[in-house]
Amino acid sequence: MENMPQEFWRWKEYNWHAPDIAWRNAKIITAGVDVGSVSTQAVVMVDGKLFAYANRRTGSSSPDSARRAMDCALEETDLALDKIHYVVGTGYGRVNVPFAHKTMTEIACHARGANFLYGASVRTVLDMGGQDCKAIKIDAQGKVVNFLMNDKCAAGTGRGLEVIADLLQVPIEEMGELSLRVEKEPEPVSSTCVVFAKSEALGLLRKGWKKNDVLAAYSRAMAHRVAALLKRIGIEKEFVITGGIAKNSGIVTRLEKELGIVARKPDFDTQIAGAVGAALIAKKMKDER
Amino acid sequence: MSERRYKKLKTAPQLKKLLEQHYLAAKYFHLGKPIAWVTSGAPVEIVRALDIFPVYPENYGALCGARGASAAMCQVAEARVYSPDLCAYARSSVGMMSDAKHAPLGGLPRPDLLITCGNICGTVLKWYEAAARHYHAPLFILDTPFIHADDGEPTAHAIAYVAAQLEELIAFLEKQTRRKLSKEKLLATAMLSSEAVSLWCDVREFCRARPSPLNAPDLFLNMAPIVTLRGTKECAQFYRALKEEIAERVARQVSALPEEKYRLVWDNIAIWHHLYRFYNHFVDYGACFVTDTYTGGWAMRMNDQGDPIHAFARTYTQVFLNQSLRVRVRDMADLITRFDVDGFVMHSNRSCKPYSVGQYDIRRIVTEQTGKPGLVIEADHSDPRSYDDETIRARIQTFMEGLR
Amino acid sequence: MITAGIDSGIKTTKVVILNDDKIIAQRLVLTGWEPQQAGESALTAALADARLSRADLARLVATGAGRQAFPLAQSNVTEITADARALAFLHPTVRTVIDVGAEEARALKCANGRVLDFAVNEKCAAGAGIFLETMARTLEVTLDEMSALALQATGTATLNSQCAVFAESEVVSLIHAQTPIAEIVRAAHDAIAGRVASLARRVGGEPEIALVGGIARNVGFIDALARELGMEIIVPRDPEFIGALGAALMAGDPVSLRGAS
Amino acid sequence: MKNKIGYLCTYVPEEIIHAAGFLPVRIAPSTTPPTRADAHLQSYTCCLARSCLDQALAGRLNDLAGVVFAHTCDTMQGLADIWRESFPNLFVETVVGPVALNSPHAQKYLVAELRRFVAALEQHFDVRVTEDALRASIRIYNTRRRALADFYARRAEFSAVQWFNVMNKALTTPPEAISDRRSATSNQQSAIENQKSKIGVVLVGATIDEPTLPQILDDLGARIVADDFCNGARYFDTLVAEEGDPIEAIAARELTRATCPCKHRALDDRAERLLKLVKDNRADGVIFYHKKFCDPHAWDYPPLAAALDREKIPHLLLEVEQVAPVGQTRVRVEAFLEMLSEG
Ligand SMILES: Nc1ncnc2c1ncn2[C@@H]1O[C@H](COP(=O)(O)OP(=O)(O)O)[C@@H](O)[C@H]1O
Ligand SMILES: Nc1ncnc2c1ncn2[C@@H]1O[C@H](COP(=O)(O)OP(=O)(O)O)[C@@H](O)[C@H]1O
Ligand code: SF4
Ligand code: SF4
Ligand code: SF4
Repeated sequence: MENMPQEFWRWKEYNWHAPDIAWRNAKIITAGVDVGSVSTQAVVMVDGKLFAYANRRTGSSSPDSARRAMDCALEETDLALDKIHYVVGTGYGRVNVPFAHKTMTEIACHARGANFLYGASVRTVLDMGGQDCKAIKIDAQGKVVNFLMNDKCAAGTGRGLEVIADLLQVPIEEMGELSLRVEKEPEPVSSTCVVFAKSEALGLLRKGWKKNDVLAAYSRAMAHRVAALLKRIGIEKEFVITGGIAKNSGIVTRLEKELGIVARKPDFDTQIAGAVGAALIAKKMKDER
Repeated sequence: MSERRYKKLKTAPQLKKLLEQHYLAAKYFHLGKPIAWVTSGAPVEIVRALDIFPVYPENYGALCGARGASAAMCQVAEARVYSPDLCAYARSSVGMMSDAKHAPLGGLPRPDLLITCGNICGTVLKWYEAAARHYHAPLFILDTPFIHADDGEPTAHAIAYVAAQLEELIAFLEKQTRRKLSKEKLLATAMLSSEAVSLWCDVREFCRARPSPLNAPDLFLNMAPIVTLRGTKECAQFYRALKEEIAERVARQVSALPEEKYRLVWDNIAIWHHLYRFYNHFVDYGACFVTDTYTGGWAMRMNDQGDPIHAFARTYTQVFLNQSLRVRVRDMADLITRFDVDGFVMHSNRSCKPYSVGQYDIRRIVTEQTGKPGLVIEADHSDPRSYDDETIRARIQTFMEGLR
Repeated sequence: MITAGIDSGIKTTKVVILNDDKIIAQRLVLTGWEPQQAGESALTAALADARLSRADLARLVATGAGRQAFPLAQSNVTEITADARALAFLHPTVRTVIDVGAEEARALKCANGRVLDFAVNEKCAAGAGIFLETMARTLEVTLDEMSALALQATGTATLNSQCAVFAESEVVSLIHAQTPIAEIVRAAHDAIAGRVASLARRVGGEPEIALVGGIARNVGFIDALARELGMEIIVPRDPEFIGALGAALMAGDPVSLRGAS
Repeated sequence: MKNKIGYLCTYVPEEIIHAAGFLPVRIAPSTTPPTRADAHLQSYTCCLARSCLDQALAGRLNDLAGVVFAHTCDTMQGLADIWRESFPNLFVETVVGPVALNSPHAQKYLVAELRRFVAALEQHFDVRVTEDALRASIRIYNTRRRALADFYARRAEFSAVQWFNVMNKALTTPPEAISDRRSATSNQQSAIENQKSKIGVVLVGATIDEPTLPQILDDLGARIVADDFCNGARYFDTLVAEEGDPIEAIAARELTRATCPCKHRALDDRAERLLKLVKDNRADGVIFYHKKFCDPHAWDYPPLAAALDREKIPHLLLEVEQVAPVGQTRVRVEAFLEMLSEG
């Protein structure tokens, strides 16, 4: 009775590496591991350049998740963990990264990562992750000037979206697109509570709504909550979004519309920003020592 | 918003005009009179007698709720780091102060003076402090100590304290307006105020008739002038007309509802943002709210013995929200017997803690005393974001199933 | 007279068929996304079990979250009213009924089949079946195993999050702290028992107390609730069918339906 | 006879209760989630109210001869009445002090209200509260306040958790037990090693009742350099005059001590005080530690935050229920400290 025929929330895990970087002559090799509540990323940088990374689901044990992600990142390279000079752990499980030399919060790491990935003109970073959303203001060096996090409610988080993906039986990767395919933008749902999502969605479907409309109504409600967070901190250009939900076009589009500001679109995986930041901070720490 | 499904009042256009004129005048035609923001429980007679033009942010809050503007206004405040858990009247008002783009009628006029009276809640102190900071307007706080006594009587020292502050208020207003308060004018205003209040009491009493000539939304809407125009000629005039109409309804046994099968009492502030939709769920069962604790809150008759300042002090300290749970139980039980009802519905109002904290106990005790069942519904008087029609309907259905 | 009750829950749909006051068939199916269809199929199956056809049905009453979705039902009542009616039939001495479904928990005070008072978990209390289901998923155990595990624990772990989703991550940190699984399970049961008990207290719950709804299959929960309330708890046979039974009983007694819509 | 009387807010005059022969103890919320209070209080009331009532309903406060409230916020006002209904035989009183502390009539009113409270105690317990007893109690409590202030002046030697323990123990033990700094910190060893790298923060809020935040601050190597809690520095910042009429003196203290947001003395006195705390103690930032659903503090947050912003003092808002969730709180605090140390 409990088994779903398919796990719709499951997004793909993968790894990547730069084919043409010779790490053997490098001055410094650093890594960042972001053990999030939902996903874990490991990023390896060689002299401050992206060398390899992996993106995996976080399991029930943080140390294992960290190890698995790192192994996965290094899998197709000939680099071994013991050749990495300095590792910084971040994310919810940051203190549980067994091979990390230091830890840093994901707030500092996303700030630094966004600064590196999008450039020094970024001033506002929105990290939409598995368990919370963070609105971060940063300076030209990628340092945190101010930040805000959402309240202790799972509504409007990545985990919440996964629950809804399962509920409506739509693959999470397609959720955003599907939610945009509506004739008319519906009213946002009255409560985005994940726990009560099913009764809410059932009620709507019973009223003759289509799945797309329900998705749209959810995405809109979520965008609304996140927009409130951003308005609270006061949004400044340039604005970028990191974290897994940045891949959900349904939420991003609605958020942009509500804020009247367009987020810079990345040409890389938004989920790795935190780990990239961690690897950069690792480099800085190593340099300073 | 859904339509009302029960009889319209002939005086409705008159009411509409009266209120429109009030807000228009506040905005454009106050003719150089200073504008004071006052709380619903402030001794407005003194303000009027000094030719100051009072406006009521709370009433305006209700208007914003009814017009569906509250949520947007609240969001402005929330973006300015006000917590979404604060009273939505106050929150929307704070939103309006910094940005009036969502505010109906272009927002309230800027206050020259602020007068807050704590007899309804602690929120109004903080709200008016925020206004004072924003507008740099002088703030007068009338501190009316809460009454925990079972008999609802304030202590002698509380009355003396309030009376002393009233004298201070007069001095403060005289200084601000550079006018002298005329005792005659104060008495005349108090008389007009008394008259309207007493007519309003009569209107409410008419609803003891079976079938009731009015349903709760009528009471809510028709209460507005008592709050905003108390002490004016127009106000008394309106209630005379209203009383006449209701008297006639009662004489001809005209019912507010198509068919009155159940009679209920309402507790707490109206659910402004879904006024008809919400109350229609009861109309579906033929259930009429024949009376309520909220609009009765302004049916206090002025205590006219002795010195008027003392009478004011006593009356304004004794308003129902400044009274203990025991007094609220007593009043509720009294309504239940006098209006011969089948049950009561309590709106647990997230916005309004003084009105809502204690409701569970009030409900239990009142049911024990009267045998009448009570339903608690959680919502908010003006922020629609915590209103969920589906759940609320299920609660109402269960309650009505039990009333048979 | 043949009557039927259909309880269209968030998670499961239940049908009970009565011949006068005798249960002659009952069926449970997953509600899925088409409550109406689920209801149809449960009803068809139950009728088949009883070797009856639609035409034999004198009356049908619906209850549950999807109660308004059945055109074939003559009327509908809420689960709370239906529970009271069923308990009066099964255990007339019961004064308080606690009904915990997938997403909603309710407590009601009753006498002679009438609801005297009731309370439902407010949005966000998350004190319902889904809370345990989420925990089960995180712990990678089945609901049945959960229930058994809870009884083995002795410990003192507590969960503080109200939100089911966040309680999940609390559970993860408890796992990291090497808290034995049984203890975590017990903490999860205690957490929702506490919330459910406060509902019962809100209606002034008096003995005897009955627990119904799907969660009453869970002995770990019954134990937690009994401990929290300090009272014995009656669990009727087939606790998840109580709502449907109540509806079926009300179908046979049209007077009781006055006022229902 | 039971000899303790519980109270819920520091505006309750401890000296009077003490002079009547009782030990006044602050009722503090516990860390167990409430299960009984929800039958009386809505989910949108603060956890302080809910947890305190819950403990009483669970029978954990049965050793109290009475419970005294002070008029502060709307929730407390309702709670006092609920308490009275739940325990009809208990002595439950509210001292309805003035809200407008700047009113020229507030002192006179408060004195009368305190005398009413004295009379209520005397009548209910059949005791006499003499002027001499009041004077003696005032002296004892002043001694304790001075001892705490003295401890405070040396708090750099102690960790945040120790600070928390000292303050919370003080308000539930007999006042005579704390007469100087040493007795205030008995069982607390000085334990500060790597002092120099520490970031200093000022904490602001209603009360602090469980040590998650202090523990996190210790773990992360931050220091509490000042606070603005009811059960922190606001408790001892003003003494009662030992001369003159004792009731008048007690009233005078209530009107002059650092204000809580339920009271009004001047429009911006809280902001001014906060800025002074930050500057005098050279704090790096401010952490607002607020209870969810606490209206008065939520109302004061925007103006206080604005005042800090104007001075470019970083601040962080934590909104907690009964127990601060360790993970979430830690990320916020850690990120905040990272921000302060980078800056
Ligand atoms: N390919 C994808 N398309 C859409 N959404 C995705 C995709 N991958 C991940 N997500 C969303 O991102 C969330 C995870 O975000 P992430 O930033 O990795 O969280 P955390 O770092 O807190 O673990 C998932 O819960 C899911 O909602
Ligand atoms: N065998 C079982 N053990 C423990 N819990 C169970 C079991 N079967 C069902 N449940 C619980 O019952 C809940 C469903 O209850 P049910 O009354 O059928 O819900 P609804 O009527 O809302 O659909 C599930 O969420 C689950 O937690
Ligand atoms: S808290 Fe209640 S009484 Fe006070 S302003 Fe808001 S609605 Fe009015
Ligand atoms: S249960 Fe729902 S509303 Fe409550 S905190 Fe969790 S997601 Fe939010
Ligand atoms: S002041 Fe705040 S914390 Fe204190 S009782 Fe009131 S609401 Fe609760």
